[in-house]
Amino acid sequence: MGIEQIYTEVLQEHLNSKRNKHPITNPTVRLNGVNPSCGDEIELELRMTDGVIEDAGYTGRGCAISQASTSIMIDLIKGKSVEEAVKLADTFFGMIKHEITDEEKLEILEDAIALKDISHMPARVKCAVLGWHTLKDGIATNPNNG
Amino acid sequence: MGIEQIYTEVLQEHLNSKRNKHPITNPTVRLNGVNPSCGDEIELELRMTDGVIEDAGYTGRGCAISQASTSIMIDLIKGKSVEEAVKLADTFFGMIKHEITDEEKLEILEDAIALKDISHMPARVKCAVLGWHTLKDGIATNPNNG
Amino acid sequence: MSNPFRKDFPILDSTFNNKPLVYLDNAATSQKPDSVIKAVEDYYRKQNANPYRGLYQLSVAATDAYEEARSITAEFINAKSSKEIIFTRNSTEALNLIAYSYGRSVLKAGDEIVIPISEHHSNILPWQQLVKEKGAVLSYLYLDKNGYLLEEDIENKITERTKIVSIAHVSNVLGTVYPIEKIIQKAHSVGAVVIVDTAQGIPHYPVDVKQWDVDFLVFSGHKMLAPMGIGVLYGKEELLDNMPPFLTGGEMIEYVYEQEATFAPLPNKFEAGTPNVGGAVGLAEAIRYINQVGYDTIQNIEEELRDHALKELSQIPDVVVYGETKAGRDRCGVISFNVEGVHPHDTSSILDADGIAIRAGHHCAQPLMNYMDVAATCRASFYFYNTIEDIDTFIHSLKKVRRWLGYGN
Amino acid sequence: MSNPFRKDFPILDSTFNNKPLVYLDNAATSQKPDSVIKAVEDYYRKQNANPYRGLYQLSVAATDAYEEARSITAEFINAKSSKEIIFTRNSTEALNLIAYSYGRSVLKAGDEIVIPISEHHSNILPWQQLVKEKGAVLSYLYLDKNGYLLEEDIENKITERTKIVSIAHVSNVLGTVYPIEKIIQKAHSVGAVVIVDTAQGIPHYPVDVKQWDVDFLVFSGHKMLAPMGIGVLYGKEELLDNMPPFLTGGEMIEYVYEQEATFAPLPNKFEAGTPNVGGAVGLAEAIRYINQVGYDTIQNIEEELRDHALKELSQIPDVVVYGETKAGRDRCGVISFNVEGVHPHDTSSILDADGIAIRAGHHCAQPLMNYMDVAATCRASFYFYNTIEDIDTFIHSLKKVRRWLGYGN
Ligand SMILES: Cc1ncc(COP(=O)(O)O)c(C=O)c1O
Ligand SMILES: Cc1ncc(COP(=O)(O)O)c(C=O)c1O
Repeated sequence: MGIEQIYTEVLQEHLNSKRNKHPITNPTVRLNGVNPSCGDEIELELRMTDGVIEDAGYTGRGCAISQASTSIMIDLIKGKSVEEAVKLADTFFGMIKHEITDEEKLEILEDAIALKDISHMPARVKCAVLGWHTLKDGIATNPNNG
Repeated sequence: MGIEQIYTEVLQEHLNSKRNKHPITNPTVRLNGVNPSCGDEIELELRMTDGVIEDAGYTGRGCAISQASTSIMIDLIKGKSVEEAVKLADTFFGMIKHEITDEEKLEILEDAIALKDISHMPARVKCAVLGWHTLKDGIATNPNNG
Repeated sequence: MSNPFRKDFPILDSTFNNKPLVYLDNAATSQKPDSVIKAVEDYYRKQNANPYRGLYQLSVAATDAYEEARSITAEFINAKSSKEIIFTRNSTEALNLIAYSYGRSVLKAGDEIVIPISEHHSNILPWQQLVKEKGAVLSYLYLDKNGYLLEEDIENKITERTKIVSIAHVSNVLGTVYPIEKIIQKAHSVGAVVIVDTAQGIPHYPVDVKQWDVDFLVFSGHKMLAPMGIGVLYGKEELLDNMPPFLTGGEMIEYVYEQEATFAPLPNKFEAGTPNVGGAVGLAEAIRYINQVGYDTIQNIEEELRDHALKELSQIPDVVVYGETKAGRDRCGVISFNVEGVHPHDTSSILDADGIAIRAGHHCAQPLMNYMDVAATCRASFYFYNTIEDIDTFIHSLKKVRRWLGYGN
Repeated sequence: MSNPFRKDFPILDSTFNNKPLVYLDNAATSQKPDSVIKAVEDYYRKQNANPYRGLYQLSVAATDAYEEARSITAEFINAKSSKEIIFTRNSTEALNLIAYSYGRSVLKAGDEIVIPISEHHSNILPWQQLVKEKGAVLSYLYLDKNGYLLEEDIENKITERTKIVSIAHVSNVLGTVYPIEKIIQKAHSVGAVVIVDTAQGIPHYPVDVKQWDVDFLVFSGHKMLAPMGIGVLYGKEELLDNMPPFLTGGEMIEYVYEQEATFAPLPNKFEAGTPNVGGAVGLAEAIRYINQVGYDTIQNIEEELRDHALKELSQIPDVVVYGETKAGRDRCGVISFNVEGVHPHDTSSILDADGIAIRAGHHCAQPLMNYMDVAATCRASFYFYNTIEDIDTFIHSLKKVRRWLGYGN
């Protein structure tokens, strides 16, 4: 069972997550994500320049899995273009849904691979994807992207 | 099982029932009985003088059991007082509900005793009591009784 | 008995008064195969929990079982998405849901609802209530003497004023199979939505909501091998999405504040309170069973039963059959009849003494009874687990009825 | 395990990840004893038919089974007559029935409905909908920090304007047992009717509607050993008699004409369509089982579990228990808590890995969560088949939670 793995890996990030858990300076985009069935809420802030995510941070409340997953995501997307960020998100969703299993394809997810086993805990999948959905839904439609 | 008994005994009455199935002359009371779940409907007519049922007859539509039971009832109540008729009705209900089992007490029901086994056919009890209920509900409350 | 399915239905081995049960009231409710009874039992022995809200494995198992039942149901009627499947108690609740939620929000004074005169009370009363509340009009399509809808009524009564047409797929009294696609085309051409009540249809005929392009569809599990207490409302996603909720409470919400609330997306929006997971699991197994038998086989068996019964009935003097009396594709194995001079209740009681279960009464279709000018009828209705022997026993017993009541023969 | 009832519940022998199931989500739904599962199975194997309308013996058997379930239910809550028992799907449907039928016909603009802030969404949303439609007011009774209703709110908020007071017997979040008789007296003194939602009460405490003089009562079979899909609405005969029907259709009518209909007397008036006879049979058997165990025994076992759990929880640093933390009569074995710094979902997942099923979330009581200013809680809830060992396993696992999340211990 994945729970030990998930919580030990996640743990590190959770402990460190304060690193990304703060408002950023001069954000260009603010995105809200909620998970009504848990009451989890995050606000994701991005500073975009020429289609590149220069800085990111989040605030809000939620479980270890949603917080850690969001924090890991922020580490990954900083310095990436919108297209690259969307690709990361899609890869993450693919991993969670067991649609992408090829290890090589998952490599770009780096630390986020630790959340692979969340698919064994279907009730928690929503937690793991909260930050990623907030990101994708937001930047895919946001006019202030560029 | 009672069905053979019921239908053979009932049969006689049913064949003869035309005897009581007609409007009467100068009725003093008209009573309507319906059984919505079957669509059975009867109209019972009585001619009362000084609290005595001088004549009775019925019209309407219904199954063999409701028609025969009503016809048997009419034979029984003719010439009886309201009190006697009510007592007959109560005895009949008691027999059907298995609350009166003492054969001697049932004797006053004469031919109607043939319907005793209807209690083995609970779905048909409503048919057997239609005429009797119409009678009792009507005369117990009717101002034209006397 | 050469019928290979009988052995799957434990109740069919019952006897009454030492006579084997001949169950011919399938239009009222079907019997249940062992596999359905066991699936429900298994659910309670191994997976029972309140679905959705628990994060523990048992609750996830219950949620999966429930949602799998929804997907199986969606696939069964070829719905676009399982979001279009709402579980209800039965067809009646599904029709009421449509009347309360869709009906109350779209209907205006003067608008019309059109239904055939042969509808089941469950497809009449919700509309009577609704038109009374809205000052709208309930208008009827009438039948010819063989039970078919009058062409001119279809043509003339479904008009620009019509907002809803609600029609049974198969009549529960006459067995008539109605021309659903034609009705849907006509109704859509005037901008009305169509509700198909396939309570009597789907046990016998496959249903494809996409092919029909039907707006709403309802049916009851208990008439198609599933337990009681589970039914289905299908609705097109766009329609359901725009409808206000019907029952409110747990599971169907998103956020709840003291004075207001927001609602969950489909399908949960329409499923307030703890759902009947056991019932849904039973329905899923019933669908699997039907798929395994196959509608072709079901129809082959039932057509043989129907044709045999119609032929035999036509040979008993003093028996009148209502509706279509000839064998034919648009006639299901639901046969209403009467024995001349004998009240249907007496016929039913006499058959019952021989172990034969048929229905007698108005079949929850009083307006049709009035229209046909009969007080009540007897009804024999078949399912694929019935046999030619069942029909023969029925016919044999039926021949004795008039004798029992003292008519010479 | 010295608990003599466990063996009756097959699911309690399950294992998850090789750990035996410790089922502590009884407030969500109870598990079912063998006898209940078998009673339902038996019904489908021996008695299944559509009740009421069939005149044959199988249908009479089904009718008898259904009506016997109604009588057993009436006796269980000491109703005056079985006409006062309406079978529904669950508590949620029963509350909606009252809101749609009674509420819509009596409520006027400016009238008030009073409920505690701790109610389940199913006892909030139907009233929100109703007051919105009627221009009426939904007013709340608040709680002190131990979960008890504020005396001054009972005194001041139930007034001449109040038409309906609807209250849970037992809170599904805090386990508080509310002073039902006092509320009823107060409400009746101002002429309001009282609805008691005993979904969380009747599994643990006897209910006597006559002694309470309650107007309406609702509960769900699935929380008291019965299958899902069956619930109960009790209403005083005079009230039910005067209410318009809610769902309309088959079985609930007397005469049906094209444009209008008359309705059947109680209880059928409120039961449209084919009822869930199997569910009712299961409920009847559940009641028999509870009566056999006895409420005294149930309470003795549960009080021991509750007291042990409260004591153990009080000794874990960083665990906060909501509501009444002391053992006592007016506190049911439903315990909400949180581990400091740990989201309830994480607590639940970690316990789940040890086979322990608890609930984490808002428990369908978001207004209470807001009022208590917490996003969510964990909840452990006991039934008489739980054991002290279950509690110990739970406590043992709970102690590890903070370590899993990297807090030093
Ligand atoms: C107090 C209370 N009321 C109502 C309900 C709703 O019950 P159901 O979901 O069975 O309708 C519940 C159960 O969740 C409850 O705890
Ligand atoms: C055509 C038709 N519609 C609706 C119904 C109502 O079904 P249920 O009683 O399961 O709600 C029936 C069954 O009696 C029926 O035959």
